[in-house]
Amino acid sequence: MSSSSAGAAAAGKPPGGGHGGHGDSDERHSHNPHLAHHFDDIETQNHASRLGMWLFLGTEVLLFAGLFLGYSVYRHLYHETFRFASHTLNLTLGTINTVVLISSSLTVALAHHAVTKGKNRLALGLLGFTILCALAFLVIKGFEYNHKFEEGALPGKWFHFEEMAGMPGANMFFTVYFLATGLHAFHVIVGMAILIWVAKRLARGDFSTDYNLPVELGGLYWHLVDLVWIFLFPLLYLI
Amino acid sequence: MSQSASSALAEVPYRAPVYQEINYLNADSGVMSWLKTLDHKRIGIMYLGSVLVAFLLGGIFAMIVRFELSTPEPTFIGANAYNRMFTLHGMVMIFLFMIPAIPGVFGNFVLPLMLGAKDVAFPRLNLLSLYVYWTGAAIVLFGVITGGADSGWTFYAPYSTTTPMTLFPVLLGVFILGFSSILTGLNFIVTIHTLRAPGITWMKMPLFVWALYATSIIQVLATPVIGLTTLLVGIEKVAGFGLFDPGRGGDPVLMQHMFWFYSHPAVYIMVLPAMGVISEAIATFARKNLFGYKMIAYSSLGIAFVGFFAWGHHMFVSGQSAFDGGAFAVVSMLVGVFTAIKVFNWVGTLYRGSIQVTTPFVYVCGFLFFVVFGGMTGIAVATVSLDVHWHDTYFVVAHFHFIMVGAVIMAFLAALHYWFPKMFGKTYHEGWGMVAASFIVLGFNATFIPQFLLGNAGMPRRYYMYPERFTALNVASTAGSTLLAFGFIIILIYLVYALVNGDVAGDNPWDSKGYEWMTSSPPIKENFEEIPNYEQEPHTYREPGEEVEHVVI
Amino acid sequence: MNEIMRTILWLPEQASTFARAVDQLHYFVITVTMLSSVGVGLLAFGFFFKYRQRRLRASTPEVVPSVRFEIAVISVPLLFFLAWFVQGYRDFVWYSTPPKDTMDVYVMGKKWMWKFAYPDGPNAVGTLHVPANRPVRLLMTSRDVIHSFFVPDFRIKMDVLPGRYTETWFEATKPGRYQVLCAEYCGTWHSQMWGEVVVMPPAEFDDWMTKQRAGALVDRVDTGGDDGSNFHGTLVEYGKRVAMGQGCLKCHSLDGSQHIGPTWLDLYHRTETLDTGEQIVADEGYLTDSMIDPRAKIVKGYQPVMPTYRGKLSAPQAAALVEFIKSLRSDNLDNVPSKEAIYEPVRQ
Amino acid sequence: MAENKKHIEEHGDGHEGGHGAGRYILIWAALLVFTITTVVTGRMDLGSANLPLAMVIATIKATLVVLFFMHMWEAEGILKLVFSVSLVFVAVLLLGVFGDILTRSTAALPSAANGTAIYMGADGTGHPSSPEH
Repeated sequence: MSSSSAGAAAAGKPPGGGHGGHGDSDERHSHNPHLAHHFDDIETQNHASRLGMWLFLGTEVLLFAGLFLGYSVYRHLYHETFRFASHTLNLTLGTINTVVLISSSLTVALAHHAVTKGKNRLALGLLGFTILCALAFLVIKGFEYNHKFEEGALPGKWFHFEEMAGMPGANMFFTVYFLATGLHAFHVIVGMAILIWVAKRLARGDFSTDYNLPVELGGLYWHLVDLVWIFLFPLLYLI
Repeated sequence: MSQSASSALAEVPYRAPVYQEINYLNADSGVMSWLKTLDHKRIGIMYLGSVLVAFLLGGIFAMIVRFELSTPEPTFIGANAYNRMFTLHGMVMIFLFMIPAIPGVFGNFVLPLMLGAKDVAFPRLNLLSLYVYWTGAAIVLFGVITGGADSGWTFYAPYSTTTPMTLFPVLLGVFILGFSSILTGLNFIVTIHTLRAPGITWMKMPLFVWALYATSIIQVLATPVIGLTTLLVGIEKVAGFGLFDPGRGGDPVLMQHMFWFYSHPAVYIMVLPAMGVISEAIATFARKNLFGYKMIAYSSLGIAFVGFFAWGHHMFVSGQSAFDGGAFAVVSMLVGVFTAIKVFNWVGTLYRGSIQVTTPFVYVCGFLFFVVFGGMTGIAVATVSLDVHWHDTYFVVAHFHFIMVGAVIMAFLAALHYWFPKMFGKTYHEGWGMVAASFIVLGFNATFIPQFLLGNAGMPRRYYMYPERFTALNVASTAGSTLLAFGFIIILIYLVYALVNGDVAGDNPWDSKGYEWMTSSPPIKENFEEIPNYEQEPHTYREPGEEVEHVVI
Repeated sequence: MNEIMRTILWLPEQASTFARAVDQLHYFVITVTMLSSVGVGLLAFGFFFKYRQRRLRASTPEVVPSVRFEIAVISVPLLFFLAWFVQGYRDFVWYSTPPKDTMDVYVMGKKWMWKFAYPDGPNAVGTLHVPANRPVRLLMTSRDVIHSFFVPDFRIKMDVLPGRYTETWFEATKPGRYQVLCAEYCGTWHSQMWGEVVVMPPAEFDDWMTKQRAGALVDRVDTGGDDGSNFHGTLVEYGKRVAMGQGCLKCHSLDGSQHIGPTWLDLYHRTETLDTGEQIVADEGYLTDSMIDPRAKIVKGYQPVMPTYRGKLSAPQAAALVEFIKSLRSDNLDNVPSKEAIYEPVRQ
Repeated sequence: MAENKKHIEEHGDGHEGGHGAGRYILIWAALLVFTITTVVTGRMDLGSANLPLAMVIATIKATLVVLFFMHMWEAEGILKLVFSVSLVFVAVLLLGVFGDILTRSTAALPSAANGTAIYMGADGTGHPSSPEH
């Protein structure tokens, strides 16, 4: 969806510009195929891409802020219910997922590190591991969702969660739960797509010690996914 | 090459303006060359076409609303059709026209020219933002045609989540349009940070660039929140689970908080670029340095920042606590101060200038009056006790139309006329320009001043039928809107004529010192044959080495 | 002076204690606003004549503001604005803090009428009777969407939200009839969601109240045996109530969405294909038959699961249901607005 | 960090200054430790301390990720500014809304005891849609 295209475009911009139709019109810059015609030097261009990516991450933070706001307000209003409801979630699966995401964050950081050291094969392996982690996260999440569906915790007209019948705001907790984890899972999918794209280019030999910005930016996006989860996990599963 | 760089004084012999034969318009040909272009100027032109179509649609909806209101009883459409019309008017005007209008069109076109850059930082992202805009617009229009939306542009829950109409496509469209806005803002921020030509320091940036910078910050930070809000309302409408259903313990006021967290700063997304346009035009037509450049620049940032703390003044009587109302009210007063600073500085710029009376300048004058009246009535409605009476009445409608139409559209028209030669290398007919400007300024006053009085008299907004006692003022307003519409039609005709058959403008018809005029008009595809020398500040009309009187007031 | 300004500004009557106070600030704010915008306009206009271009590319002096000027343009507007804020907020706090000894009235907003209930008195739809010179507190809630209770002559307005109570208060100063408007957009007939506040001299009001109570006891109608005779709304409204009471809406939606049974939206005069392949038009006859003998003619794609309502629905109820279904058109989303005041008997 | 700064200036994109893969693994280990801590303490009954404790741990974890995995530690000032500003506005959003929620009268909160009872259901069916009626 548009979020994915925006993310991919932001991450993919710098090399894209290099392949752009009129990048070759300027003789002076022909030495670096990754330099777009409207930038003077590659440092400025990389700086621009990084700045663009961080701005995009800023928008993501604000996007999730809305959900965190919803959580905070309803937690304040129905704190007993929220406390109770968080204990109905599967802590083991949640913890495993946290470990999976943190580890994938590590491997994606290491992958970028490896590329800068010229170890492209190692980097590819690490990226592959990251993507597998993302997949594992989604599968585990899928099991959790399925269990919650069966219990009748899907909010709205489907809500018939017996354990919490009669508790005011029970429905609100699961609304926040499904919306926040759903939006997060959507970001996991997008991040996975970006990482697959980066891995494909890495395998093709596009990146080197000199030029590896997409690996770095794809990694940044993935770290953000991790970051959101770091907050979602205690709020939803623990307290 | 820049012509005005060395030719300065009056004794330079007159040269007939020449048309830049090779330019960005004819560099490539064919529809696909436009659709696949990465050139910021062509993207700007495509935005211009798109927002004008949106403006036309929004205008038609507005006229339907106004004509329906010419009698207190049903006039020619039904209640539900009327409710759809004002919803469409609001949605189309705000999301499809106002927000992309000045940044998308003129920001895209002149920002790189003003910075001495060959393009914006991410040209592909720029094109993507246009495509996202088209997608979002198409979905909104699809939703409008198939399902209709009758919730008002504010789509307050729980009305929006329970209306029988299929609101979802419209909400989805708004969500997608948000991405277009974010991409534009992100692109501009990065461009301003990284692509300023050598010599253009922060304190030498043209004020339009400062305004766009402040605007972009708001676009990037506020838009995600409205995106999420539309998503939540949409999901609640379709699937029944969202955060705002009172039947399940949800809080509709929370929805209003989230909505206005974006939508109040969004007002500044619309107004700040307009203020930037005025700063540029007023310096050019007064042939004078801007009085208080730094104050104008910083007040743009100030508005962008403080604008984020003021959203609750839309909710004084919504069930929000009185404490929060007071907190938001006092911050709202600060926004007024920043605007006041700008107004004083614009008027100060005219002092001892050499004023060239042109169509864009007439719009600038209109802007000055409207922004003061619109802005101060804004302060008036932010005065909590007064807002109790005015909230959701025509007073508020009139107030924000003074800002939206009176300020933003005046600035849009000023920009359109001011940069028309820059964009197309042609000039329009000044005489017709003046005629149309008179229609618009008069028609505008005739439309919206009665609405202030209607609000005082207590007519709530979004009213299909109204008590008899409001008839006279409504008829006056409808009559005024006809004049206004007539003015826009004249503009459309003479600008289209100018496009086809206008006189050659030359590179710098206004003799402006603005940086964007330091290249040919229309510019070549690469913007500059050679990056100009930016030694002089953008709004300085003193020639290098020339001694002028220095006045401090 | 007050009267002149009020007339120029088209303000309605000042019929509450709050109205007078608010209007004073209103005059001040609007006068300053008009003076300053006209002032700026005239100044710009004056400069425009005085300094118009006399020579092409004339050179102009460089005029810059002094620090003193900058401080002045910041502080003068700020002082005005803050003064307005202080006065405005004081009035607002007054307005949002009802005094101790108020007379309470419960207000229920629903599409598209106002319903008023006195704690120990009658219920009324559309008209609120209050005494003059006595503070009245309104405890308001909504049954459906957000409404807003607005009395221009009192200068009061407060949103009415579903699921909670909001409050407002006023002290009317002169007897008379004042219009109540809904100010928060609430759907098709938002513009007709009107009511009336009747302000009576205190003594007269007490009389009225006593009479209402006495009369109510005599005419008291119990809610059992709901055959429509004690329902004071339109037939359509009655039909809606029946539909809710009989549980029809558990299977039939009103908004066009799919459910166990066909939606009622636009059902009337819709051409339906039966499971036998036969086409019928859903007219009054078919609708009534379907309530009494639901399984005789099943629309294609639906299961024959509806129980019969033979004996459960009286004739007026069935007729009201049909009327209700007829009113559900996507181009006319609900029944007509209620304009007249309708009194409901006391419920105790 | 001084050398790192210098390194960046020389190479622009050289974020890999004086440290190696070891640092990442160290951070990862710290993150795991914090995760275990928060899981263990999260389900203990610490009264009102649970929420602040969990938030403090989450903030520390997030800070580690941002500073080291995302290289914020050695990033240009503008990137730091961009990210901090976005956090500031998250705070603004929470502040404005909680300024309302915390000071509203109880009857005006959606959790008012009779809230759901008086609400007839948004669809007008008269059946409160919540299971908790």
